[in-house]
Amino acid sequence: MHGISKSFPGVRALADVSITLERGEVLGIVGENGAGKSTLMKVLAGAYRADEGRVLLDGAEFAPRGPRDALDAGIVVIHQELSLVPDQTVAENIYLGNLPRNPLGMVRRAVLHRNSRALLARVGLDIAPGMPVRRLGIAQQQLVEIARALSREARVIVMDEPTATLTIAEQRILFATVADLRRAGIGIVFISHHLEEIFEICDRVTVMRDGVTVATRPVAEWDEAGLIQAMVNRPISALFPPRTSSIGAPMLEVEGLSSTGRFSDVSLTVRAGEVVGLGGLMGAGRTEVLKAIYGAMPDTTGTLRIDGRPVRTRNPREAIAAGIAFVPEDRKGEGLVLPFAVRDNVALSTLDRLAWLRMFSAAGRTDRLATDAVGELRIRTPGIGTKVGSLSGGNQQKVVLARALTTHPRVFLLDEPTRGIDVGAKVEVYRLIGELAAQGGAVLVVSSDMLELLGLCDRILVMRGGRLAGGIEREAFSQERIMALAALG
Amino acid sequence: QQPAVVGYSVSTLANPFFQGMTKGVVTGIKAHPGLTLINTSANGDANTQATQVLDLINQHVAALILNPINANAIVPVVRRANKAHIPVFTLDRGAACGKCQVNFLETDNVALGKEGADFIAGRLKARYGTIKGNVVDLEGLLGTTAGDDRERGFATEFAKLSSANPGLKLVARQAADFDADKGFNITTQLLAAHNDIDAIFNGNDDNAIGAVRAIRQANRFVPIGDPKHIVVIGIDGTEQGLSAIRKGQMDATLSQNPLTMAAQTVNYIEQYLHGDKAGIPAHQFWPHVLLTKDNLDTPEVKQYGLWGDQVAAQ
Amino acid sequence: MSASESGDTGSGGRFTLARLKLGGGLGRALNELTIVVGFVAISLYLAVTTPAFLSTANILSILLASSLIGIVAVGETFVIVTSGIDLSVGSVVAFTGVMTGLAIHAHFPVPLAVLTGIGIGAFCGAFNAFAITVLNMSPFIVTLAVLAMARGLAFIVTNGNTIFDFPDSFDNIGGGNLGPLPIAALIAAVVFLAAWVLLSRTVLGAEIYAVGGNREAARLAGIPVTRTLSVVYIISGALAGLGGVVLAGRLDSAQPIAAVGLELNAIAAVVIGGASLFGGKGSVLGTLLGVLIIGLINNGLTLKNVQPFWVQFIQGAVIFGAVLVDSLNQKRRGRV
Amino acid sequence: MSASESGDTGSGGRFTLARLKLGGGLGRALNELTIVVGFVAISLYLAVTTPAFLSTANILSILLASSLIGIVAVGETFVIVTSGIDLSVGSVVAFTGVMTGLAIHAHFPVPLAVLTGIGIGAFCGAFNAFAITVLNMSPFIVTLAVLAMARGLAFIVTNGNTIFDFPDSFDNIGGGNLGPLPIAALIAAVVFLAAWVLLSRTVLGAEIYAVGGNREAARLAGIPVTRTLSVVYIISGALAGLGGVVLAGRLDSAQPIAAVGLELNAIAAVVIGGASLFGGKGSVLGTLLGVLIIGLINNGLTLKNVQPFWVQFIQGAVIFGAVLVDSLNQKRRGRV
Ligand SMILES: Nc1ncnc2c1ncn2[C@@H]1O[C@H](COP(=O)(O)OP(=O)(O)OP(=O)(O)O)[C@@H](O)[C@H]1O
Ligand SMILES: Nc1ncnc2c1ncn2[C@@H]1O[C@H](COP(=O)(O)OP(=O)(O)OP(=O)(O)O)[C@@H](O)[C@H]1O
Ligand SMILES: [Mg+2]
Ligand SMILES: [Mg+2]
Repeated sequence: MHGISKSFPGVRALADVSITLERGEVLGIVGENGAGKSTLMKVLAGAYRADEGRVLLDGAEFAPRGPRDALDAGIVVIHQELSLVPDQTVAENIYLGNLPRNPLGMVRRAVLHRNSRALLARVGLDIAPGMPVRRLGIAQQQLVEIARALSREARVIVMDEPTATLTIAEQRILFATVADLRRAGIGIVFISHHLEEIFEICDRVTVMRDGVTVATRPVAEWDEAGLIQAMVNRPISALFPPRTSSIGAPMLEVEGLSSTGRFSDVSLTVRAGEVVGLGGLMGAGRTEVLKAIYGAMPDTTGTLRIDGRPVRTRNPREAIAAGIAFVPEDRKGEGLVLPFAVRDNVALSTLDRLAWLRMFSAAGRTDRLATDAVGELRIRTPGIGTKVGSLSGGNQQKVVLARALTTHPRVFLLDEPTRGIDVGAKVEVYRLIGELAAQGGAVLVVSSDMLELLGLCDRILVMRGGRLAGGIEREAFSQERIMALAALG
Repeated sequence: QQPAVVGYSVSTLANPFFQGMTKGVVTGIKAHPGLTLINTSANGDANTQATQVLDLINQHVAALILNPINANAIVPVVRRANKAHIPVFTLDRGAACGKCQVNFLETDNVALGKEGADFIAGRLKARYGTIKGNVVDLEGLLGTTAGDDRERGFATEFAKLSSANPGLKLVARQAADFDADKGFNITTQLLAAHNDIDAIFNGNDDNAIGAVRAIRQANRFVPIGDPKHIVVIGIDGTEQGLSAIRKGQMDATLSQNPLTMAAQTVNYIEQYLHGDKAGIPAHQFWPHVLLTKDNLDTPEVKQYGLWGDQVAAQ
Repeated sequence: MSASESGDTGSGGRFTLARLKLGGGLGRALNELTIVVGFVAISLYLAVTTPAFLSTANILSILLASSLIGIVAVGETFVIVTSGIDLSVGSVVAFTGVMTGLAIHAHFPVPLAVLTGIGIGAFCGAFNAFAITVLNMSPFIVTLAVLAMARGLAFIVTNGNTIFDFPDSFDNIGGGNLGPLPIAALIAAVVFLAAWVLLSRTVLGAEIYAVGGNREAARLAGIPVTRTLSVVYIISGALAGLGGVVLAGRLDSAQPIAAVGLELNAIAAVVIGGASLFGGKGSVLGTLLGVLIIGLINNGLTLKNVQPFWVQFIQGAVIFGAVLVDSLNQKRRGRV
Repeated sequence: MSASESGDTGSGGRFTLARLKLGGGLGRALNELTIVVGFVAISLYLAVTTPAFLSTANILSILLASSLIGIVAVGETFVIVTSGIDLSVGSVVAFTGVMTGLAIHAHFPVPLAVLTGIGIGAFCGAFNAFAITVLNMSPFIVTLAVLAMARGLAFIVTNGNTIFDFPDSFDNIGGGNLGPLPIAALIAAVVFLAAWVLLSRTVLGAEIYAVGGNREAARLAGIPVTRTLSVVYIISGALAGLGGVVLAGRLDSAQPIAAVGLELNAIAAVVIGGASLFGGKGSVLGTLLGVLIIGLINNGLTLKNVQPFWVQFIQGAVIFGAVLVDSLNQKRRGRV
């Protein structure tokens, strides 16, 4: 790709970007949220047309008029934003736009299911191909997307943050697959905010910042500090802030929380000033537990105490009133109102508090709140009036975080809070979580990033198959122990 | 002995006239102990009506009273009834297959339109000495026999009148769809655009009520007899139409009598089933009258019957 | 979540149908369409309380009465699955009906006249498709405008008159019988069957669901979205054209005022059958049930001699009840 | 992308409106509503070709004719913003009209009769809301059923008769003037103003947009979704009730058959005004423009004395054209 430029209203997303990808190599692309990584890949995929620049494929000019052309040319992109059809089956989603057909145009269902099963096995997903995608968790959906990419005859595969939602186990399977593909001579672009992954599988790494390429070097010539420096253009000391806050009295107490068919008998306590991690494999029921505490899960039994006082959270509204905040894992589906501006998403939980007489919208106060949030969380946006849907993924995540903080909560339920956000932003989120705890908040974090849990938490609880399998104190932290609890017990 | 079942399909009940007709059928049947009724309404859709008539045939009714939505569209099911030896009596509107119906009792809608034009001409002559002035035509719902025939009668007669009297002008012809609110809106706008309207012809009384109310809202009402009065004539003789005439808000209406008309059809059925089949005429126009404030409460009109008042009184 | 529900069920209706092997699968497919409960309830009630209900003649009459709305509702199903809407179908039925009638009067041979009607319907559909895909207009507004325009054209070309008196060879299409069976009902049956194959068995069908379920995902996966949408609106228009032909034959006449409001009934049938106006959901089998439920209600109201003033109220109440059963059932099964 | 477009624009319409400071902001707000182009074009055309168009009397007559559909369309706007639909409004206008008429005939004092009408409308809305939120039924089906039931009830309670002959104090609500101004138009103006404040300036308004934009996200953000939806349908019902009162007063009579199909016109006005049936978008100002465009078209057709056969065709074509300008404009500005 040579000299690619692309602008959106108010943003120059790409300015004269050039990259090359060799056959059989893995090119890593890293950069802050909003650096332009996904936009560049969408240009390659024919989803966006570049304002300037050209793409050469095996030396020949390649100007896709749409995604179809790119796919026909063997360019397969796993987009960052999941693009599945919820009411279709897993198999149909894997072969979306590419269904096996007989000469009459009928779907060859037997072939479809047989091939899908094989692909699902390859990505390590044990579900029936006839299952509707609507019922899959977000990580399972990601694996379906990967399976789809593998189903295509590809010369180039682009993976835009494929691991953001995956746990270690699936990530290992994915990496093995990537190695296979590389051996088969396929060129792979790998985008991730997990730098250790970049170092593990990439041959060369390109760093992007503010819509331009900063540098491209073989992976051996990068070290972690240098990579971060190149990405954020400022030094970052330590990833995780030291755990300093003093742990106080129990703040959130959950007892015998059960929800039929989802999880059962979960009891846990988070103290003031404490950060507790909730680990486990995909589908272990962690999301459901957070939602149940937050009152967003119907048919839940069990008791809840905050500051020792029993509270009932029959709906999110009551949970917010009780001082609980929740950051959902699926920001597009559950976190954001996409047609709204950044400002209005930030203000969504505090509409009445911001209002005059609790009734009339106060534009000034709302603007101030949003401006502060954008500044504090360093949300990269052209303005608080920009539609949140046009922000880069990581910045969208920050908007959700910002909103959760507006209700002055003391109990924080964070489901994959750093999903898809860059190192710089991660450090800020970690710092934020540290501060929340330091100010006496109780934080319960679900994360599939084990290093994150280890670095961030005072204590880690592990779930398996809808039950709490055990807990580990900070002194005894190790990946092996978490895995043991999560998988075997 | 089991009473004979009469199947009835009215085109629509969305209009007081057809409610009157239905009431005429219902009371007519009640007057004959040997008859009972299956009562259906086609809601203005010819296909629905075909289905309903078929369902009535499938129930082996002894006779059918049909008020067709469309004279042609009803023909296939009338022929079905003929095959099943069920006599068909058509009311207000016929089936376009002549002898396939025992009796066709009809309102002469073309004549109603014509007489409406003549009435307006008469009033204008009284006002100006010659037939001249500006006339608005608010026709009924396009595509309905009543709307189209009345319009045809009015338009033909008006063309004749205006070619003989160059001062007579049609300033607007708009469809008010038998809908009072539509009549209101169109009249309001016409009154805003023309300050010299002399008369408004209406496809039915609901249109006329809309026009009357628009004249009131526009502060353009002056009593009948004043040279600035806007002549409003409707058709049907609904209760509200009669009331507006009594109050002097509306000049006239041309009224049929669906009650007596429908009762006559039921009488023919009785006659067909238990009497002199041959004595039933194949086709008949039911008479209509012009109603104005002057004749509204006269014995002759009482004799004919004011269905609007009678229906409401029931 | 009840134990009986395996991980494999729970889709929006269609995808189970797609996997339906006409033996054991049927039960599961019907299980998806819980509206079947409402359907069975209404049938049972009528069968028990009304002797005439189960007669062959009556059942054929229901099928005949349902054939026009059925043909049109099939086209509407395609459109609604793509998250669109086609409000123009009622007017297109009237317009194509009168055009076919005019063609017959102009001595077109019957097959050609029929093709003319269907072709004009398809053309109206193509106009809708062009405005929606290329001009990027909302399906609601486009088809509303075409609703008005096609109705207007029907009046303009006929000068408001009824076109009537067609040869029997034409009338039989809508009003004839093949043995005991009404030909119009047979035509509707063929349309349903073809649509069922198309929507649940072919690649095009799967693409239609994909476009309705997530348009952007479909586009990124290389599905030709514009073409898929165009096909769908053209099918809907062509079926409305076929409906116009059938109606003209049935009534031996074509009126510009025919089929007013048919679109709302057709859409209702599709939605009763489990489709969502937000797209991606719906099935031909569901629409069939929806059409038959409406036919049953109307038939029952006539058979039971319900007084006309009560008819509309009861129609509304029964539709409400039938769908209520469905939605409570879904809620109970925790699918919402 | 034109330079005039700052990064701050591009929201769904409302939030720009929310910040509208009636001076300079208005330009920007109208900029969002590109349908204004169609509006201006139609007005200009009529002003130039029809001398009577710009007279005060004519403009007041447009406002008067638009008042009923306007009142109803405001309620529909709320519903559509939540991604719902209310098909029942036309029937509810008829039903509340006759109930108000019956109340007057039963010697209710006028204010009480008016409240009865509005209250019955609100009750119909509450019924819709209950079925949609608690029974979890689709808005389309629920309000379609209520469309049939309310219409049926209107016939049942009146026995099909017209209720008429009301005191002037009642008639003036719909048919009187205050100085030169029609009271019905003033009522509509108040309704629009109140709705504009509610939707663009209050917490409830923001919640309505949020529920329409992403129901699940709104719920998780602590917005009371059920309550918000209920309020919206009750408002729509109550405004239909007010519409029934205005209509009954205007015509000095209430008919069970009144306002058939009004819902489609109201929805059309809302959609012409830029709302999406998928929710989250739409504005009171847009609806006002949509209502006025429909009013302008009808006025133009009357003033120019277009032949009735052509009326429907031209109505459709002009709506098509007006929205086409809008969508091409949006496309050009790359906002799609
Ligand atoms: N459709 C769009 N409309 C407007 N602006 C957009 C659009 N898509 C992306 N942008 C803007 O372009 C810039 C680059 O975004 P992009 O998604 O490429 O970032 P990214 O590097 O992939 O970030 P992340 O790591 O968060 O995924 C951002 O400022 C974003 O707000
Ligand atoms: N709507 C649903 N209907 C049925 N099953 C569901 C639904 N949502 C989730 N599940 C299933 O419930 C189980 C628990 O999912 P959950 O999302 O709570 O897991 P998790 O531990 O948070 O994992 P993840 O890493 O995917 O977030 C999974 O098997 C998932 O497939
Ligand atoms: Mg990205
Ligand atoms: Mg989870």
